[in-house]
Formats: sequence, structure tokens, C-alpha cells
Amino acid sequence: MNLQRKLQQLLRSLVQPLTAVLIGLLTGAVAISIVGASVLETYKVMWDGAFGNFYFVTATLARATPIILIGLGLAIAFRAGVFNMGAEGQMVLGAVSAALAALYVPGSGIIKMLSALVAGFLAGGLWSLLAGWMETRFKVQLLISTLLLNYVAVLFAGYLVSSPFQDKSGSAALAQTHMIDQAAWLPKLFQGMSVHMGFVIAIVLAIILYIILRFTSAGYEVRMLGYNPFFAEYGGINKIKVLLFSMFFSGGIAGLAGTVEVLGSQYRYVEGSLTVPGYAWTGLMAALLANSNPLGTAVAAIMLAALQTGAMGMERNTEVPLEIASVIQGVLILFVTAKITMNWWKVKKKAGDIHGAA
Amino acid sequence: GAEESAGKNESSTKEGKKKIALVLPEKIGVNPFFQQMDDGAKQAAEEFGVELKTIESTDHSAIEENLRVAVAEGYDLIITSSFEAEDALKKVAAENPDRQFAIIDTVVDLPNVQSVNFREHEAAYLLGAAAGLSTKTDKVGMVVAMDIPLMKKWTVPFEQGLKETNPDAEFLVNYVGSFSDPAKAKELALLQASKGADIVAGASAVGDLGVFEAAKEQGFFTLGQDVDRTEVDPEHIVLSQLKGTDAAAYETVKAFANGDFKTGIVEYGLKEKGVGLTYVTHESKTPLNSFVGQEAIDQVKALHEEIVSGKKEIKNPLSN
Amino acid sequence: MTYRLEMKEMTKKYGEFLANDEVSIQLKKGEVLAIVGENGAGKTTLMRMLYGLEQPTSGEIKLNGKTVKFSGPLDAIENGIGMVHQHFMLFSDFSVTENIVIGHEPKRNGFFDRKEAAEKVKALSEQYKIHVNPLKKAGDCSIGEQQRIEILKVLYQGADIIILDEPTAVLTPIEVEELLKTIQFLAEQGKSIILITHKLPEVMKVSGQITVLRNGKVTGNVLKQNTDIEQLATLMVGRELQKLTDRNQLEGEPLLVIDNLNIGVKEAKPILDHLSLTVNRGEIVGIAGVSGNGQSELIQAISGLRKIDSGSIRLGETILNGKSVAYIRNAGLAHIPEDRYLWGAAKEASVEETGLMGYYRKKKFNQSSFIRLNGFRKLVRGWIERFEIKTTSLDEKSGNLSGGNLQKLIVARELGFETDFLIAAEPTRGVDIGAMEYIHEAIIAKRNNGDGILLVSSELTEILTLSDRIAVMYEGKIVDILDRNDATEERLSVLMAGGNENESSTKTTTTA
Amino acid sequence: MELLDLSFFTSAIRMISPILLAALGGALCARVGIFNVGLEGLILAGAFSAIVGNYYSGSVLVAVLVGALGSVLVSLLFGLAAIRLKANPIVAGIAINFLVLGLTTFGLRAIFDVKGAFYDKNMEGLPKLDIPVIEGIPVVGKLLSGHSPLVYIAFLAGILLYIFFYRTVTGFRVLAVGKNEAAARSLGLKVTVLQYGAIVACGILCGLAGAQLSLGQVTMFTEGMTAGRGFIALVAMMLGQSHPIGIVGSSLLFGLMDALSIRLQGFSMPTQFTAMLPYIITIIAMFFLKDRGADSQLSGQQSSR
Ligand SMILES: Nc1ncnc2c1ncn2[C@@H]1O[C@H](COP(=O)(O)OP(=O)(O)OP(=O)(O)O)[C@@H](O)[C@H]1O
Ligand SMILES: Nc1ncnc2c1ncn2[C@@H]1O[C@H](COP(=O)(O)OP(=O)(O)OP(=O)(O)O)[C@@H](O)[C@H]1O
Ligand SMILES: [Mg+2]
Ligand SMILES: [Mg+2]
Repeated sequence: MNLQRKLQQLLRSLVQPLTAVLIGLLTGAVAISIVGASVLETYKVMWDGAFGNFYFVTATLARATPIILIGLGLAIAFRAGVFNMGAEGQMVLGAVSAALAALYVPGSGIIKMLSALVAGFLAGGLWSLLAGWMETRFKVQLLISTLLLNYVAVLFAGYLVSSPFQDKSGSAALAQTHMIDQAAWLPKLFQGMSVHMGFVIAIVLAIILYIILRFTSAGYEVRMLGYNPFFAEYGGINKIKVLLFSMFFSGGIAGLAGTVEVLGSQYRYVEGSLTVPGYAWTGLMAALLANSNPLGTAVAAIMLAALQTGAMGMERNTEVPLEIASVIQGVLILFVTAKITMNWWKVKKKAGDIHGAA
Repeated sequence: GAEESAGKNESSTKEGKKKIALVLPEKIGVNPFFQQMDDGAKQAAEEFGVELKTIESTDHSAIEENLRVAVAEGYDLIITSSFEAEDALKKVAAENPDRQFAIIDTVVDLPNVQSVNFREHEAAYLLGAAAGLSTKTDKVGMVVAMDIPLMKKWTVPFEQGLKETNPDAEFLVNYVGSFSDPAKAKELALLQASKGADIVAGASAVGDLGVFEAAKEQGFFTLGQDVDRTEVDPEHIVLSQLKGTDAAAYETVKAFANGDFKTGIVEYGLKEKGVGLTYVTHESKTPLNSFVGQEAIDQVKALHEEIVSGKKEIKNPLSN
Repeated sequence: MTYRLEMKEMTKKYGEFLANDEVSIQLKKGEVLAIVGENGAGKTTLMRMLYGLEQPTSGEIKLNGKTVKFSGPLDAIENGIGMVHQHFMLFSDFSVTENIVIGHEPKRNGFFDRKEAAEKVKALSEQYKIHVNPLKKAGDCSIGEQQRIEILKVLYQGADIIILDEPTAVLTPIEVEELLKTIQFLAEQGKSIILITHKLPEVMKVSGQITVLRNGKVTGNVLKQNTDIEQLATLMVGRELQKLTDRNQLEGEPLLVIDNLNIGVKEAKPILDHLSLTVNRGEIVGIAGVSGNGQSELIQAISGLRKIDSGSIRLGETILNGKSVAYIRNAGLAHIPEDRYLWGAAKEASVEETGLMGYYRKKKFNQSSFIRLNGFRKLVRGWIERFEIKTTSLDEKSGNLSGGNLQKLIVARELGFETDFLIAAEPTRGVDIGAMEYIHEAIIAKRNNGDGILLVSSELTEILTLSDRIAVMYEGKIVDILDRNDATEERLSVLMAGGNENESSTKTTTTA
Repeated sequence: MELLDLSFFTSAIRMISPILLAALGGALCARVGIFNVGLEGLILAGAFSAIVGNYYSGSVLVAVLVGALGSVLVSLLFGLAAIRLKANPIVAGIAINFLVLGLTTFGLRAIFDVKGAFYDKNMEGLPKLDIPVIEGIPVVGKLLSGHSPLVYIAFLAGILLYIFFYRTVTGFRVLAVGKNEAAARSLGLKVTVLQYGAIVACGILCGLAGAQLSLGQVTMFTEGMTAGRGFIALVAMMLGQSHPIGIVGSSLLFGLMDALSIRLQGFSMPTQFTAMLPYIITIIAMFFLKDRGADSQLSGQQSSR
């Protein structure tokens, strides 16, 4: 009986997102008809671009990798009750630090790779910690400070790769680091396909985070802090410590998102390559769509990535303009949280009202 | 790799037509020369009866993806462009040695790749020289999209030309911080004009439209990029630096259609008329603005001759 | 004659759950109707229907003989119904005046005429002898004053029927006195009043008619003169209340020793001023005092939630001052907090998670950082059984529990630590008499077990029933400590007011 | 002085007006409890519709109205999702940004058949207003006169919004909704109507911001021409704590720092560092905010569900 109720609940919770998908597709259909293409064919092409065969599935997963990681990082912060908007800066700093570590740390490929992972995590984590520290120490609102720190981080990374660490070999036209040693690359999962070890890292991390949040005392402390910081404090949870740790891991995982992109797919840090695709925003959406559940975040991230790879397929194979994909995506996301996560902001706001610190 | 799994219509010769893919590293719209490239390729495709598909990439990591899928989908020639695609092409071309590729505007040194290299620094030098000869206030400005290495190809030789023809001239540079912010570009142009610059060159992609508008409003003079912009507003846009991306794309498609496609480096400099400057290397539909004057043009023409004849070499600021 | 208000056979279903089952009430002009009943009996639900906040599943509401239907509070307000909510609905950043006139603001040339508004409020406040300071910020007002704002707001809106949902739960005894006087005065002026409360003495003082609810049904409808507290209690709980267990005589050694504690020495008025206090084993020490005299800060200082300036706090041999909350709890302190929603629970957390606070650190429930949920669930189920906590499941959000049931959960959790020392702050606030009995019983049992308890309550009866010794706090100092047998309500009241009988202090500040 | 001449300030005033307008719009939403991260999209919608209006009507006034209308429509869509369907406002706001970017790019192609930018030299931009008396005053005249009407409207909007919030009844109620929605509902205030009102007003303000961008600053529309101004507006709104005057202040601060960062480009520091200036100064400014924006609520309300 209990199972049946849970099943019913699950089905009911699916109605809303499915409706959203429907609305999104309908809007897209209108736009596609406007440009005079066949609606069904276009959608078929989009589907193929995302999941058409094994190759495209792997391409979708490759694209999902940084989005999952960013979403996971943000989910931690959201769980702890802080609105980290700084994933972009944390990711970029992570990426550039990872690239530099992989280039300049002496040793074998494995050592380079490991130190790059550590450096990427640390850079993102510390940058995020800065915002957390300003919040706990000086009550500088994290929501704003993280947003602002993004600009600073992106500009700083841009400086690093256009001046001191720029790859001046070759055409030297791009602001980018040298290419890292092949020995330090994260291996591809399948020969000739773009999905790489980073995806495995992301999925494992999602599972670990799920377990930590759900079953461990650390996870409990984070959740309670997010629900009600006063209750947490009263119960003996070190509010500041948990908040700072959450921010550190939140940013660290965002940094890892940049790191695996560098180590697994681009093999160097290229200015703009992480900011232009809007990974940070997409990751933010993934976390919010899944209500900060790590496993849900991973699923949502893959769906969002599929929308993008599907759009690329559409671009390659039809004359339908690329923007339509962005319209479909916009409409779909606009409606997809309708009612499901309706309480998020309100809850946050109340929490903010009582104490302002988190 | 990708072919086995993704390949759907391997039979490229089904209709007997050759299939060419033009994989652009960005969406068309921000940088005009991608539009030009697309136009040139399309024109050639039509004229020489080949099938052409233009694929715009949404972001950096989409480039490699699109190249791979283009390979898998059996295009006979895959053309791409610019530095952004360099890494991706190196990987994909190396993995597919039996397929032919071309890259416009940068060099990828692989046996199955044709590289079309523009020496736009030569044209930028001429533009700077012309500015140096024309300025009355001895102050010349340039509004640049972003402070990134790529843009040095415009700023450095321009300044060199400016200073060589007019040692007293002061060169003002400001960066917009974006390729698509005409409003800020315009403010920067106004700022440079307020500092006394009577020429402000645009090098800010879409932002150039803002620079032109500022020139029109404040009555100073400005210089365009890539195509002959003097037609837009001959009174204020007095010169344009030219870059034959359309020609490059056209020639590449044409060569492939006619079966005389060769890999290796194809140079497009002043000598090859692949880059240039209005009135100096190319005719313009609009008459020369008297602010520049024929005398200056003649002097620049002389410099042009020196470069073409190899007497003078302009250093590419990006190579070391 | 026709009644001013009749609610006939009102039924409200939440899904399958019957919150109100054919409840009927009547009310005449100038009458005070008390509605009493356990937590979750359906009192608030009935009032929410009357105020248009909920739509009845069936039933009829008549005003002056005419059937009415309210689609929202606006309808109710326009029909002369006003409600003072259990939890105040005030805008803390707005002035008292603004809070009162909102919704019916006086205008001049289309602009909000705050001057006229203040004058109107002043006039109203004089007319009904309800004193407020119109220009003060609502957030700076004491709880009692906030309540007066709420009542004035309702009067300003022109209400003839005024609903007061548990208005006295958060008031000090003096404020309660004032409120009851106000209620009587309003009734004399022809207003009809519905009063919901758990405090039967108050009911007996002001109401004419009393309706008792249990499990959504009316179990009694009596006139005041025909009933007494015992009968009401029986109607409410469905059984007779027990006498509290006898306390055995214990001579325990000192357990909690506070020496010369100071907080806020740099402020104009120190919050805690050279405070010393000892709680022995096997003893309940009650702290009496008008709220805002440092009780909250004292509790927070002991439990590690607030920094102290100087002094020392010892629990047995362990020094507590300067230590973290976790350390202090570990040393043997449990703590029933004064505000259950602010400190004691997280509304979004489940019943299980709320119960888990503190236990997750214990070896028994923690295996190398993993929480052993199965064992813990058994424990919580035990609490639920022992304290008769009404909840659908352990996964229910604690915010969905009625206040009384949440309080029982918190009490069970804190008692479950089996510590030597317990702080019980307002342990029965807003809780029905049945539940109050349980909680009082549990506290006595803990004392008889030889543990020490510091009881803080604004309820003098509670202090007098439970405490072995009573310390009176005034302006951050302990002004006197009385033995259980020497203490009377009158003596305490005098001491609480600073020792001067004529100076009835209303000086209070908002907690937290 | 070379660094801070007059054009420095005039330019700053021009540059911040779209940001100011949008931030005021965002503040209206924030005041009714809706955090609007879709400002970027709303401005872009305004900029695009203004150009469409201008192109078809040839009248600047109509263009500005169409700009406002376009933005209002998008804003209502946001309101529908966030209020009616109770979608997470942040997700809805991000969606709006994506959606409008796609729609305007698509619109460029569908309506004007161009990619990237639409520019027509026959198109009239917003006129520059010379203010009679002030114009004559030496320094002030140059500073304050000769801007587009929307620049004045931006600053005026700040003052009007201040009057609205703190002097009018409706404004008072709007504030009430944001402070305590439950209480406002219990009083029978038309919370939803007020929220939609704020959303529409925010649309109008963002539409004006867009029109100022595409018809005031320049006379053209280019893809993504907002270039992050919506997010800066968001920051200005938060830094100004949704208080109209605070927002004018924080916008000015940001605008001046941005202008200063441009001036510093000429010096030997790398431009990345000069470009950081406005952001770092803004962060530093937050250290000095007294009331950091968290509205405290009465203890009684915290315990209410
Ligand atoms: N929105 C709701 N959804 C489901 N059930 C509800 C809802 N509101 C109330 N109930 C149910 O109705 C019952 C009666 O609630 P009500 O608020 O009327 O109790 P009460 O008598 O006011 O209790 P208390 O003394 O604690 O204030 C509750 O026990 C609860 O189970
Ligand atoms: N969504 C819901 N689901 C289940 N029960 C609900 C819900 N909403 C409210 N209730 C019930 O409403 C009842 C009363 O709500 P109310 O706000 O009056 O509680 P409480 O009485 O605040 O506590 P107290 O007055 O003792 O402090 C509770 O018993 C609660 O269980
Ligand atoms: Mg109740
Ligand atoms: Mg209650």
C-alpha cells in the first residue's frame, strides 16, 4: 500500500515537468513552422542529436559532465541554505589552476593529473570560501558577493592566460595556456568518443554526495543548517564551520567542473571556453530543478545537456535556425519548476529574515 | 571512432555531387567575416555545383563535436576557420588522415589540411600609416573589442604604421570588453574624440557600429574593418581595412569542386591581394574623402609597393 | 432574538481528515464566547472558516440572521469580523499606526496621510482604552503591545465580532490581566468576542458561554455559571486530570553553579548583572520574571548560544563558559528552548530529523559518521507512544505538527538525553492542558530521579506548581530567591516588578 | 585633470541609465517578494521591440512604447510562471534570459532578415534634450543637459518610485506585501494583483532601459547587446537594498567606477585589472552597508507557518 502511494506520488510529480516539456515543444513547433520546416522531422533530428545512437549519447554525457559537477556544487550550498551564485568564477579559477598545475608541476603524468585535480578543487573551493568568509565574518551578502566575484575571477583568469602563461607558440592568437602533456589527460571512456573520465567522477561524486547528505552526520548538519540555522546552532552544530565547509566544497566541486573540462576535453585552459557555453547557469538550473538532490541534479543536468546537443544536431542537419532551440529550452525551463519547487525562494527568504547570516 | 557509430549517409556520392561542410567556430552575427566566409562558400557551391552545408557552433566545445560529426556524416571536404578551431581540427584531422580539411585564417600543419593564412597585419600597417598621414590633431584612437592576444594583429601594426608616418601622433586604445556591445564602443569612441582624436578606428566587431555612429554624431572620422565600410557613411567612414575571407572560402570550394584542391599553406597577404585597404589596393564605390586626400593615399601606395616587393617586412605581432 | 453570529453544522475535511465535524456556535451582541479544546481539536480551523481563510466543506454561517459566504478575509472584514491571529500578523518595520490602518489608509490628494492616520489611531486607542504609541516601530514593541496593535487594527477595521486565537499564550501575567480587562470592556461596548485559549482560569474570568471541542466535534456547550475548571478539563481531554506525582525530599549537592555572570556590561543597562545562582541535584529552580529581564540571555549563556563578558558557569566539575554548544550538551545539559519554532525545530525537517538533533552524534546512533537510522527510529516511536504525539508518520514535516505536539516532541527529545541537568524554558507554552500534564509529570519525574532542572516560565502557576526554589529576575539581576513554601503569586508579582508594588511594569522587549 | 574631465561624468550618466531603470524595475519585483534574475532578458526584449517599433512606425515615441510593451509581455510571462504557476522565480528568470536571447535573434532573422545586428541609417534615435536654463550654466550644463529623455526619466523614476513607496497608499501596500506576505493576505490586501502590478511596472522600466540602449545610446539592435547589464542592474538593486534612492546611489557608484576603469586603461596596468575595479569597489562598498538588507520579522511571525 505504501509502495502504491509512493508510486502515485511519483506519477503525480511527473505531470508537471511533462506538461512543461509539452508546452516547450509546442512553442518550438510554432517557431519551426514559422520558418517552414517540418516539425516532427526537426524534433526527430533533435532527438537523434542527443540520443540517436551510442556516439551521440556519449556526446551528450560529455557535455553534461561540467553541468553535473556545477549542479552538485551548488546543491551543497543550497542545502546549507546559502545561495551561491558564483559557480562561474569558481569553475574558471579551478580550470586555470588545474591547467597550470598540469603544466608546471614536475613529475609523471599521473602526478600532474592528480595535482591538477587537487589544484582545481582547491582554487574553486578557496574562491568560494572567500565569499563564505565575508558572509560569516562581515555579513557581506553572499548572493551579491559571489555574483561579483565571478567577474573578478574571469578577468583574472583572462589576465593569466593572455600575459604570463599564454601559449605563444603557433598562431598565439587565443588567450590560452600551453597544451598539457598527454600523459596527464583524463582518459576517454570509449575510443574516439568525447565522453571522458570526468563523467565517471561526476557520477561517483553525485552518489557520494547523495549518501553523505542523506545518511551521515555531516550531511545532517548541512541540511539542518539550511532548514533553520537557529535550530542547528541550538543543537550544537557549529554554524560557521558547517557553512564554510559547505561553501568550500561547493566551490571546490565547481572548480572540479572546470578541471575535468581542461583535463578531459580541452587539454588546456582557453579563455571563454567555459563561460560562453553558460555551464554555470545551466548547472544552477539543474540543481534548482532537482531541488538540490544530488542524484536528481545529475539527471537534470543530462537532460539539459541533451537539449543542447539536440540543438547542435538540429543545426547540423536542418535549416532551422539555432535560436529555436534556445527558445524551446527557455519555454521548457520556464514552466518546468512550476509548482514543484515552489517553496524554495520563500523558504530561503524566511531563513534570511531571521538571521541574515546564511 | 565516430564514423562507424554516427555515420548515417556515408554514400556521399549518391547524387554524384561533392559534399562540403563549412563548420564555423561561432554563430554568424558577431564577427562579420564569418558571414562573408559563408557567402563566399555558398556562391562557389552554387557556381560549381557542389553541395554545401554551413554548421554554426554554439560554443567552443561544440566545434570539435561538429567536426567529428561532419566527418562521420561523410562530407568530402570540411572547411573550418580561425584559431578557435585549431585544437579541434588538429585532433580530428589527425584521426582521419583519409579525409580532407581546410582551415581559413590560421595554420594547421597536417598533411590532409589546407591552411589559408591571412597576413592582415600588413593591411593593418597600411591603415595605420594612412591614419598617420591624415590626422590633423596628431591623435588617433582605436576602439578594440577585448584585450586579448588576437587583437594585437590589429593594434600593433596599426600603431607601427601610424608612428612611422607621423612620429608626433599619439595612439589611444580602449577596450570594450565584449564583441557585442555597440553602446559601450560608442562611448569609448566619444571619449577618444573628446581627448582630441580626429580619427577613431573600429576594431570591436559588432561594436564598430557604435563607433561609426559616434563619428557621425560628433563629426570625427573613423575606419572600418574586413569589408568596405565606407559605403555606410562615406562622410565619416573614410577607409576600410579589407580581408578576403569570402574570396578564401570561394577559392577553396572552387578548387575542390574542380579537383585541384591542394593541402598545405595558402597565403593571403597584400601581395596576393587577400588583404588590403580601400583606395590603395582595392577600388571603392565611394569617392575618396578629402580628409584623407589623394596625396596620403599615394604615400600609402608606396609603402604597399615596398611590402609587396619584399623590401619592407611587417612583423606579425603574434609570432615570435 | 437573532444571534449576531451563528455557525451551523460547520464541517471541514482535509482529505479524509475531519478537522471540524458539524460544529455549531452562536454568539450575541456584547457576549464573550470561549472555545477550548486540545491541540489540534479544530478551534483554529473553525475560526479560519469564519474569517474566510478556509472554505467549509459544508455548513452555514449567519450574520444577524442572514446567511453569508466569505470568499476571503476581505469579505469577512467587510462584514464586521476581525481576527487576531495566534501568530501576529504584523509588519515589524512599519510603525504602529501603519500597522493599524493598513488596508483602510486615510488619504489626502491620493497620498497616504500618515498624520491623520496617527490621529485616528490615537483617538481609537483612547476610545477603547487600549494604550499604544502610534509612532513606534512595531518591531520595537513588546509582545503585549503588539497584541494591542492587533486588537486596535481589528477595531479600526470596524469589527463587531472579534476573534482572538490564543491571545494569552505569549503574554506576561500583567499583560494577561490587561488583556482580559480590555476584552470585558469591549464586550461592554457591544462587541462580540470569540476567545480561544488553553487557560481555563481565564475562560472562567471573562467568558459567558463556553464551547468545548474535541477531535473536531463539540463535546460541550456550557454557560460559565454552570461549570467549573475540572468539568471543562474533563470535557476537553476526555478523562479526568491526575494530580501531579508527589515529590520526594532530596538533598542534592550543587550541580549548576553560576558565579558572578555578566553580559552586556558596555551597554547603558547591562543584560545580566553580577548574576549568581545554584541549582542542586534533585531540585527544580524556577525563574520568575517579566520577560525581557535577562532570562533568555541567561539560558543562552548557560547553553553556549551567547558569549558572556565575565563570570563562570560550572556544571558539576565541568566549566561551561566559553565552550561550544556541543561541548556543553556533551557535558550533561539538555535544553527545552523557549521558542520552539525558532530554536527547537526546523519546520521543513521531518519529525525524525527534528528528533535526531543531538542524537546523531551519539555513539549509539553513529557508526563512523553514518547515522544508524533504524535504531533511532525505534527510539522516536517510543517517544511518540509515551507522549501521545499526534503525527501521521516519522516523515511528516515538523511544521505540520500542531504546536502542542511539536512541543511534546521537543520535550521528549531533550528528556531522552537523560542528562543530569535540564533547562526547561516555557515548556508548556501554547500547549493544551492534557499535554501540559504530561510535560509537568515528566519534569517532576526527572527531578525525583535526582537531576537538576532550571525552569523558566512566564506562567506563575507553572512556576509555583513545579519549583522547589524560585529565583526572581529583574533587570538582569536575581533580586530574591524564595522557597517553594514561602512563595505566593502576590509576593512574586511584587518582586518581579522590581520590588515596588505600585510600579506595574510593562517594560518588556521582544524575545529573540 | 586628465583622469576625471567633464565627459567622464556625462558618459557615466549615459551609461548607467539603462542599468538604473532596470534595477528600479527589479526592486519593484523584489519588494513584492519576487527575486527577478530575468532583468537581462527583459532589457533585451525592450531593446529589440523598440527597434521594431521604430522601424515600422518611424516615430521614436511609438518605438519607446513598443519597447515597453515588448518587455511587459515577456515580464507577464515571467509573472505567469512565478506567481500563477508558482515556479521557482530564479529558474523562471534564467529561462527568460535564454528565451529572449533566442527570440530576439530569431526575430532579427524573421523580421529584418539579418544576422547579428540590425542597423538602418534612416532610423532616428532618441532626441537629445537641451534643458533651457541649465544648458547655459558652464559645467553643470554640459553635465546635465543634452541627454536623451530616457536618461532624465531614469533618474526621475528613482524619485517617483521613492514617492510611490513612501508616500502613496498603493506603494505602502506593495512594501507590506514584500515584508510579510502572509500578513498582507490575512488583511485581505490583493497580493496577487499587487504582484502583477509590480511585474508589469518592472516590464515597463526594463523596456525603457532597453529603448535607451537601442535608441538612446546607439540606434541599432545587435544580438545580446545588453552585454550583462541586467546582472549589473541586479547587483545595483541588491546593493541599494531595493530602496530607490539606494539604487540611484549604487548605480552611480558602479557607473563612475566603470567609467574610471575605462580611463585607467591608458595606464600601464593590464586591462583585466582595471576592468575588475567596479566589481571590487562594489564588494568593498558592501562592507560598509549598515543594514544589510535582511528584514527582521517579529518573533511571533517566525513561528507562524
Ligand atoms: N491545511 C491542513 N491540511 C491538513 N490538515 C489540517 C490542515 N489544517 C488543519 N488540519 C488538521 O486539522 C486539525 C485541527 O487543526 P486546528 O488548527 O483547528 O487545531 P487547533 O484546535 O487550533 O489546535 P491548537 O490548540 O494547537 O491551536 C489538526 O489536527 C490537523 O490535523
Ligand atoms: N499541511 C498540513 N498538513 C497537516 N496538518 C496541517 C497542515 N497545516 C496545518 N496543519 C495542522 O493544523 C493544526 C493547527 O495549526 P496551528 O497553526 O493552529 O498550530 P499551532 O496550534 O500553531 O500550535 P500552538 O498554538 O500550540 O502553538 C496543526 O495540528 C497542524 O497539524
Ligand atoms: Mg490553533
Ligand atoms: Mg495552537
